Amino acid sequence: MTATSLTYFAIAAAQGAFKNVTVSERTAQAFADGSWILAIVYIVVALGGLAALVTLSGLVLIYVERKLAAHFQCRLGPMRVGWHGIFQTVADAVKLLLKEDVIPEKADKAMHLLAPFLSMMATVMVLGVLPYSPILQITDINIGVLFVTAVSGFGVMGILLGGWSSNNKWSMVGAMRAGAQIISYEISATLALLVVVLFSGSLSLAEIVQSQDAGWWIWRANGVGFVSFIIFVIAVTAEINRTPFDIPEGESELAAGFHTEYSGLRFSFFFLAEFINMFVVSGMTATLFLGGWMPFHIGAWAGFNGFMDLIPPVLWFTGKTSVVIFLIMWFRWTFPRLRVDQLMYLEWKVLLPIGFVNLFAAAVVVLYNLYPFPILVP
Amino acid sequence: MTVRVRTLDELLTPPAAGSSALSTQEYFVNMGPQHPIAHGSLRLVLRLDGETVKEVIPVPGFVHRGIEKMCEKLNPRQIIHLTDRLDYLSAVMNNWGVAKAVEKAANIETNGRIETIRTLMSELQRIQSHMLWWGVLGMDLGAYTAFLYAFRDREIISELFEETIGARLTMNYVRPGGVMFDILPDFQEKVKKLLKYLGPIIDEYDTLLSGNVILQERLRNVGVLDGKKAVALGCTGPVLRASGVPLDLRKLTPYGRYGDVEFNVAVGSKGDCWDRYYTRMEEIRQSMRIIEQLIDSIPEGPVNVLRASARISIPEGTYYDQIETARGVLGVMLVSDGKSPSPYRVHFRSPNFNNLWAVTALAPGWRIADIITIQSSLDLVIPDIDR
Amino acid sequence: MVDNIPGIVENFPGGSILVTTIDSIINASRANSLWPLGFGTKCCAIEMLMATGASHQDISRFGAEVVRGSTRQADLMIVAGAIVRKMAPRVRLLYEQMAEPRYVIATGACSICGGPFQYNSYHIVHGVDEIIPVDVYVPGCPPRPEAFFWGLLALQRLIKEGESIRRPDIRRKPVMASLPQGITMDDIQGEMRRLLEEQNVVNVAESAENKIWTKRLKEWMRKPSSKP
Amino acid sequence: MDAQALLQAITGVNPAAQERPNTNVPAVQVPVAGLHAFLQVLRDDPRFSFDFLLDHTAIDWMADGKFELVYQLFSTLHGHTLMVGVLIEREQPLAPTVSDLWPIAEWQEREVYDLFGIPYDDHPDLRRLFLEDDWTGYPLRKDYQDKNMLQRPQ
Repeated sequence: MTATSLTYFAIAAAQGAFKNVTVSERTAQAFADGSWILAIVYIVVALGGLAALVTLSGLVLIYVERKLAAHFQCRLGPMRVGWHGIFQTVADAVKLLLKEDVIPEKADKAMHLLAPFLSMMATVMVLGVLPYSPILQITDINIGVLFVTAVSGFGVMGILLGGWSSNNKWSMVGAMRAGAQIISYEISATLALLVVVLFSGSLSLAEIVQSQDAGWWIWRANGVGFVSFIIFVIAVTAEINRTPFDIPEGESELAAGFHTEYSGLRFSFFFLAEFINMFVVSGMTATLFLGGWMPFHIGAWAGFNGFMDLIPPVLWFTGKTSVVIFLIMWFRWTFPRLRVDQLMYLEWKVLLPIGFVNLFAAAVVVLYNLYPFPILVP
Repeated sequence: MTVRVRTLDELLTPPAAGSSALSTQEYFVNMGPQHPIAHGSLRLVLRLDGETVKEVIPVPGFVHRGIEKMCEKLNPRQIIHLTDRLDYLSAVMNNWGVAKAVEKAANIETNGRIETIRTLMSELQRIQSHMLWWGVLGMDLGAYTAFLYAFRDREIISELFEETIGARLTMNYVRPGGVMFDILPDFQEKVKKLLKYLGPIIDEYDTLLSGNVILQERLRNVGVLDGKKAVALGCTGPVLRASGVPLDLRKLTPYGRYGDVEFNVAVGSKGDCWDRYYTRMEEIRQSMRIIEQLIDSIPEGPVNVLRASARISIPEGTYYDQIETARGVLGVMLVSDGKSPSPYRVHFRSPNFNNLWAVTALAPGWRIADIITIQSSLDLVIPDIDR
Repeated sequence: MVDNIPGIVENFPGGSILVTTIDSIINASRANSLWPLGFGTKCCAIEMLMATGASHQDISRFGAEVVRGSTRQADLMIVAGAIVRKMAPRVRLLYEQMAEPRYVIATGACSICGGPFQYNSYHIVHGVDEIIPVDVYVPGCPPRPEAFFWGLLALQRLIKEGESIRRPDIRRKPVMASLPQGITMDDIQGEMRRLLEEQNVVNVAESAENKIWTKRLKEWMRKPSSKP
Repeated sequence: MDAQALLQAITGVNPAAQERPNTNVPAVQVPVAGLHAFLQVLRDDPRFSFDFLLDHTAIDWMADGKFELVYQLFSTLHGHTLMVGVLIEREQPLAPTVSDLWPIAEWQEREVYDLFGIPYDDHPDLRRLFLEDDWTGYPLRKDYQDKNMLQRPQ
């Protein structure tokens, strides 16, 4: 037995040992053991980590987006703040924090103030159930997929409220567009998601990742997984209002869309929420279709697989997420924007029928066990 | 006598809401004067039913500077620099329009070199103008990258202008009796290099934007303007030609060197936004053809037949002359009383002013997003509307 | 007691403001994140908002490429082009809609003084500073994008060396950012430094009555011509 | 049809039409009475078929106490142009609208109303075009005064 294989087994054992031990379970365990200080430490660490993740991913993603866009367009992008403008978004954040907070006189004040936080909250709540690695997950709910769908659908409330309470017609039009769009595309996203649920036989995100032990769902299910991957990516791009589906903000049409009347900190919440949303949906895509933190394995190549196992699961997760994020950004800087009726046409007459057929095909695959590779984990 | 003068406020009374709890209400929205689509300061008042546009009321005048009044105090040479500021994207053509009118009125004969340089510069400017339009259309439809690609290549032509003329945008180049400066010795070489570069670039534009399925969906069958309607609405330029009316003054009444060169007039068939889009793309290629044919045959001669201080006197009368700019027919009407050096009255028939009103006929029934498409496809320059 | 410590409290006309490290961080952030408002009226808009944003010049190097369509989110108003009397109330409204801190750069001859349309035009406003306070002027017709960048850098320096809390009625004297021929970069930087170090703070309420440039201009206009 | 034949044909249609002197394009001068009918003939007669109203504006002949309305017509069928000049009184001016013949005339006439103060009979939407609704005076008239209008020092 070679050393590589030994390492492989060791890591596999370690993964098995830590299986499904999430932060919330440790906290519960600590409470049960009576060591409540440890429990509080766990809670604080979890919350702090979440806050750090929110801030960091937002800032980094905005910087990456601007830099990527610049290089797509034969220019340099931010160059002045720090090395290659690396602190550009920090400067933006500080500026936005200290900018005057304008509330229009005729706005519905309470709603106007509440809306950005609702939008942000929906995003952050999803971060809590994403499995970043076998041991790094804040909590694993047994209906995780349902939770994610429900909570991310809640984000539209913030947008609707913000648009409505601003007492501005452009905001209102933007909010209504957002409402119609997000709720419509939620259906397609859920249908694509159900395919994976069928395959893995579980609603828990951690178990969905575990079920991709033998191969990721995107390529393991005779094309069914790939189709649902494509549907899912299109639908989530629409859900987070990015080009070519950015009609709620549609800068050339609606000035700034639903956040026309927001300034300073509250605007930055909407702005940040968009980018964290991108991280969340990319993470979800990676978890569902690209095997989450699972390393990339090829059949019987034990050496190769062992080498892949050496890369920590967190990096695998981040890498896969980054690929999806890059894909979404690439869309943005390539495509023109759809019109609102074309958007609805695409959802209700194209994606939805394909989604249903695909779900049926997935059922057939699961029923007759038509996988090219048999499932190893029972 | 049934003269009734109205005000804008009278038009903007919102319609009453229906009595039923589920009935909807139409509402007015201001697009502009500060709006990303306005590209300047144009106010469009939209009467909307949800997303559907019921009526468009354009309100121009936010850049109205009274150029026609100013021209009454200036001599013909001084008028030229104001025409730069009408349609700044076809500045050379605007200058030429006035210079041509003055030359016709004052019987000034120019030579072949002057006409060739004017034609070359006009066509370069036409390419530049259409490039900017292409980029801006991309930006309006959400494809920001197209805008930057267009500007990347437009910059080369701008630099060429700057070398020869000394300005990038407001050229003040063509003047009665000649042009301001002679071309540089390496001008021909640089233009040839530019043409060699532009050929593949225009094809790249096609792959980047024209072939995109979303763009085609956005443009095809949107805002259809048939030929008859376009003529009745006074549209000229690519807007009219896209509707199937081959009215191009360069072919109809050849001026400059246009009679000596071969080129085709790009004509659309249907008159939708896509036709307007592709007419302009084709015009870029035709302009390149014209430049290709002329660049090697610039005759020798002086670049100005008048002395710089020569007084230009326009005999008494009313003179009308027109020229094909990048956006349509620019007509210049000069009225002289034969006494003072400055004209008695100057009037510009600006192409954009007449093209603008097509919006009112095209937009109703479409969505808000289509207003953007339609307005972009008309390629309006607001200061030219307002004058 | 605090007043005796040198270098911590700087006295500005109109109030004392504490200038600390935090201030410099805030100012640096503001200076490097000037989001312009998508607002242009005339030829200058092509050069100022489009050509500067394009790949060749690339305003994003200064972190100012995020053009906002909404006034609430913009920091910088680039008045690019002539302002006429129909537009003037709208420009004022746009300025008032912007959230503090807000800055204005007037580019081009038209927005500085009326430019080519100064005489015999019944509808022009003779300079946008008759309507809104201007921080930096960039002359030219239209200015080259590089000239505009120089204006932007001048504004960045103004912000960096200013106080982080701006009282609405007090503002710095505007800076003319131009690159005339025969003057080296060092001369300009020296001039800039001098202007910045001069504590040029003026009270708007006072100076509104005796606006020096418009007043002089009008006097000059009224002067009977010396020629017969 | 060349310029001479065109002018002859027009005089045949409207005997009151005279050739307008000192122009570089074929031009006629007609009285304001019967203008609408005359222009309708120019548009509909297949010999002329002036289906394109290129331009419409006015000239203020203050010394004569007249306004002159100028119509630039163009035929997309024959490719010929025609300038039609119409003199109207400067005091209490009134002109017939041609916006029912050429829709673009609606806005060109609005511009003339805005800058010259010539109201049009039966115009569907007579409003100020460039200037604000509460603007006083008509700036393109020769006797227009405005304190905002700086005079260039001589």
